Amino acid sequence: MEFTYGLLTGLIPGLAGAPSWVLVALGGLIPAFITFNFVGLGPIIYVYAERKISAFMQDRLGPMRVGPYGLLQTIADAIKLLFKEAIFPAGVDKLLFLVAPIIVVTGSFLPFVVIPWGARLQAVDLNVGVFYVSAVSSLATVGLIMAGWASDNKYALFGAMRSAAQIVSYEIPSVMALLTVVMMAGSLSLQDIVRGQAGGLQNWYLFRYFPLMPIAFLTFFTAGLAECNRTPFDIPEAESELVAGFHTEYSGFFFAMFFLAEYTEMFVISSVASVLFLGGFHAPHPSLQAIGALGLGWFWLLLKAWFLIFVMMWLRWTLPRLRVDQLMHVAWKVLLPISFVLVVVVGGLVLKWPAGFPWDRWVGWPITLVLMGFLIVGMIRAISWSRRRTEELLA
Amino acid sequence: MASEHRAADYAWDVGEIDTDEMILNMGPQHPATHGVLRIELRTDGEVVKAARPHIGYLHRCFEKHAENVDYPGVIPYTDRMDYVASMGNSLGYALAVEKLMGIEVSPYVQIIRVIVAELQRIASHCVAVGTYGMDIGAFTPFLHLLRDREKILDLFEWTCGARLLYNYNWVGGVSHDLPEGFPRACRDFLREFDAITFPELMELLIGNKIFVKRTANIGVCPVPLAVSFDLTGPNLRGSGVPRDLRKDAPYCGYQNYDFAVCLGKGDYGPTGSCFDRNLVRAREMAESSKILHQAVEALEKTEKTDVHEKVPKRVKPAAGEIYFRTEAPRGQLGYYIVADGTGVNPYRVKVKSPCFTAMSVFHILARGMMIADIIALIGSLDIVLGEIDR
Amino acid sequence: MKRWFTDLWEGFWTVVIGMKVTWRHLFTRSVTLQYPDVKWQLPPRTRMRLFMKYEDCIGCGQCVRACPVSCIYLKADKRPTTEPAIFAANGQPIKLDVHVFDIDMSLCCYCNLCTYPCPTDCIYMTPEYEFATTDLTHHLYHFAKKDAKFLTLNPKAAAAPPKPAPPAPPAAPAPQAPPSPPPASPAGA
Amino acid sequence: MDAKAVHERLKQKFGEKITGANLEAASPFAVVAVEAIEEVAVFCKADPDLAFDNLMCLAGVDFPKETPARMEVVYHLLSYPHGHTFALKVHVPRDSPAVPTVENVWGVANWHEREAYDLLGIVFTGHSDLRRILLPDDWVGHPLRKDWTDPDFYNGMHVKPTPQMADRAMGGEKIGVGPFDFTPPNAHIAD
Repeated sequence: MEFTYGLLTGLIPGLAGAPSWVLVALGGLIPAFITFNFVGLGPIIYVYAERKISAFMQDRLGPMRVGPYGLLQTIADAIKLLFKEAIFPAGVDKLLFLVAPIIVVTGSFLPFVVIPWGARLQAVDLNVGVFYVSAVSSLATVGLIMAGWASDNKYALFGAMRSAAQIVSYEIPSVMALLTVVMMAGSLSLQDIVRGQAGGLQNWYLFRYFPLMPIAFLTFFTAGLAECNRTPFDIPEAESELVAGFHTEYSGFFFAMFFLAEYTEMFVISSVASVLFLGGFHAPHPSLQAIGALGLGWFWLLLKAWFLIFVMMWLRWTLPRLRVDQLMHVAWKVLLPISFVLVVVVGGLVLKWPAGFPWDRWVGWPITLVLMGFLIVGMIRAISWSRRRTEELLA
Repeated sequence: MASEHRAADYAWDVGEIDTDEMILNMGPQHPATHGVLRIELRTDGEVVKAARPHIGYLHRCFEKHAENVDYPGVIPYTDRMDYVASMGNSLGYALAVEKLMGIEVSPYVQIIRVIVAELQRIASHCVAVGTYGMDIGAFTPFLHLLRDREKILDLFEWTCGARLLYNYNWVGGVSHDLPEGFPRACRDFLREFDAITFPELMELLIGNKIFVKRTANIGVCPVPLAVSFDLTGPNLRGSGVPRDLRKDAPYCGYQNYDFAVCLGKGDYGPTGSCFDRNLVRAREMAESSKILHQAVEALEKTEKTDVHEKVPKRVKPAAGEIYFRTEAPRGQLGYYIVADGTGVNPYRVKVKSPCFTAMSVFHILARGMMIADIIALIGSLDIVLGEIDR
Repeated sequence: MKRWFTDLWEGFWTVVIGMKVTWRHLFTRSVTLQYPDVKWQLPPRTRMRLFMKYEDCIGCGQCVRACPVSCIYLKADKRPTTEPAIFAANGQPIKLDVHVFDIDMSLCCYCNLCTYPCPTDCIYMTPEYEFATTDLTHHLYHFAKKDAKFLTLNPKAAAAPPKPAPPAPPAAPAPQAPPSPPPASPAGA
Repeated sequence: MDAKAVHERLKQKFGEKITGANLEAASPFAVVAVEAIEEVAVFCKADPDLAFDNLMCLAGVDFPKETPARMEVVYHLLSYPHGHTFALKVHVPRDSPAVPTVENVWGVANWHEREAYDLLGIVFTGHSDLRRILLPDDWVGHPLRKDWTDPDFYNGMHVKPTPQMADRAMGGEKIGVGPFDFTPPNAHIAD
């Protein structure tokens, strides 16, 4: 907000003399507008990416018809959804039915208030940022239960109940994993947390206290997957069991809102994970932080978040789905003990070695490079095999 | 000795329903019921207290039709019963009528029949295992397997001109000879299947811990129950009973091929679970591939004969009746054919379809499951509603 | 406790294995054919739309009897002896006037059983498969032609080399109604 | 055990209740008196020599032209331990077909008997759940009987296209299906 304020007064000199409420309104509204549009239109990209990625993983092409390489497909779909009739089946509770998607969307948009896109590029730097994120992102649960209940449909009800159980359970390991980071940073403010990871990849919290923090990251990421109802934790809308789960009865615009919320939630989880563990807007190496005067913080955060979204999609198109009791098993008997142990151990370590283990500086880069190497080698081998195969077939 | 599983014990009584219980109607329009199956579930939360399947939504009067067309004319109808494995259906019918008329086809035709039947078995199991993965939530293996199934269908289209409903196995022969270059194309396909698709399926789906956890402990069918309810094929072998008609009562010269009967071993839980049934199917694909390698080799060595050589001008068996069963991909497919010796139409054709009997045990296995397991159970029984309802 | 750790490790490891497989597939070539732009080359035996070469039909009705779904309707009268003798392409004399030869492709089950008994090979399946219409009745093809050009010389007797049995697949049959004969109810020959 | 031995064993145990047999047929069978079928079935399953633990197929067949007109229920048995097969037949009068159920011997008989009841109208006395299985619950009649004729209407829907509808279709007219078709009731049926 201060950033916008500075920008505005810098751009329009006369504005400095304006009444303060105008400045406050402009300084709040403009970032809100930008964020909202960016976030609200993001799902169009994510849906397209998801369809393409799934298609390639399954040896298909995916959308190819609308626009070059099907680029306009999701836009067409969105337009179609907006113009479609929103059907209210007989027996629905109209008020709840209407309010539910709004609440879900609101819940998924609110965390963006505190996501830091740069050292000063942040809507509000709440000093309880982490707490705020985990609080408002569970608002969606209320909406999901309302949707399931209002639909007057047994499948929707099942989906709603499942999602409530799931999100409530997974909040705990996710918050526990967050606590490790909070203890290390000594602050709940996301800005402070990011500041603690400055100075290149080896300083990211992901590689602190190796190998403890990678486990914390995996715990948080798994719990995050569950919170945004992605496979293998997509039981609230388990397609083959519950038809479409809580949004079985929704159509048109309201369905689009659920869709929007789901993908926005994905982005929230990914960006929070990048802020907490992957150095937020910090580049892997300080020299990449800016090109001349242009700060690249937003780019790095976006890149990290999108990479995590890609991993989510990758997982989704790889894994089967868990059952309800197994889901609870994973939450309460696997992730929760792990995160408890992490909180205790990391808490003790923070007191003893506040700067991390001595070898922490030397693990970050090798691990990253090895992982990337694996991916690139796999890619090259797949491509060369595919080319050879094509030649064989043509012969 | 009365069976320990009395059907009456599983009767359905809505009157005794508690206020805590709920009746959930699954199907006939449901993504995972493999067709138009409708199941009424009495659930207590996620736990299913009782299930009652309702079938008949795809009833196309096969038996009545069969009485009104001549013997060769029944074959297109048999194709449409189990539309995922048409070759197996028509093979059973053709063999039954041949036995009724005392026709013995040449070894060349027998090898052709083995080849198409085993290709069809791979194709059918591709669908079965793939859709099973989809029921559990993994979508990708399904499309990988369908990709390979398409290759088999290409082979079939090349052979007889149709991709799904072939009308290929005739009484006394097959409709077309295999085209030139078929052995090479078949080997090409098998090489790719053995080297890539099958190992990838094992890695991606069947070896996956989530998949194992989802399927290994549910839907356990003990052997007495399986035998009493006439589970056959992979469903029976999943319970650990080594019964395969290709070994026990060989037809079409299956005794000449070397292959193993895959059994459920209960690697991750009790024997006879959904996982075992599914694993048996997956392994059978590999066994079929083994048979195919041998059959293609035998095909090249065998003297070519006219495939229409033994096709009778007029199929008119003498009065008599026969019950003939073959090992279709989904289990024992039995044809009970009564010929009255006067007309060219069969007097009565009754089909014992493996899916029908597999479905009849469903309500017993489904007790006490969770809703997600119901889907896993349906998938592991590998039903095709076209065959249940006929 | 050991079980807990092995389960955890197996879960993690099999996920990684699965991800390896999907990662590999991310870069392999897809198998999709972009249908209207790229078309699958159909093999010659493909059984699609039925076609009947009216000039060769002798009206024997064997196809009608063979059809398991009764989708062929045929109506034929004895050809008056006063008319000039006509022949099918393989030399069979045509002794019946076929007034109605209708095939209801919406009923056809593509089993190919009608083509085998045909003595003149005049009915056969073509590899043409794009014949969807918006009206079901458009699938009722009338093959009987008023102005058909029959052979009046027996090609066999003329010792001409016999034509190959199934002639090259012609273009799509024009589903035009015969002007004079009234629509027939299903009638066996 | 071959078919002859099975027949001998049954004959020896039940005597007069085995009323006939054809052991040379492609699938050999013995005819059992209706009232004895349940005990024969129990014996077939329990006897260690026979051990027919599997009912492969249960089919009903309608023979209206025989004198007296009869229906048959055919039980195809398989023994998993021994691997032999045999068939039992039951003859029932066509006008009141009733057969004791064997669902307590072989579980699979439950659905097979429901199917035979549904399609042929054979009543299986003692059956726990004798409902229609393939056809709708409100269907009238048993279609696999030889004297079956299709009804014209089922719940107000045309079951089969009438000749009028066929004519109109041939004339190029659109015909609807189900309740949307407003064809007047078939006058030609009365003619």
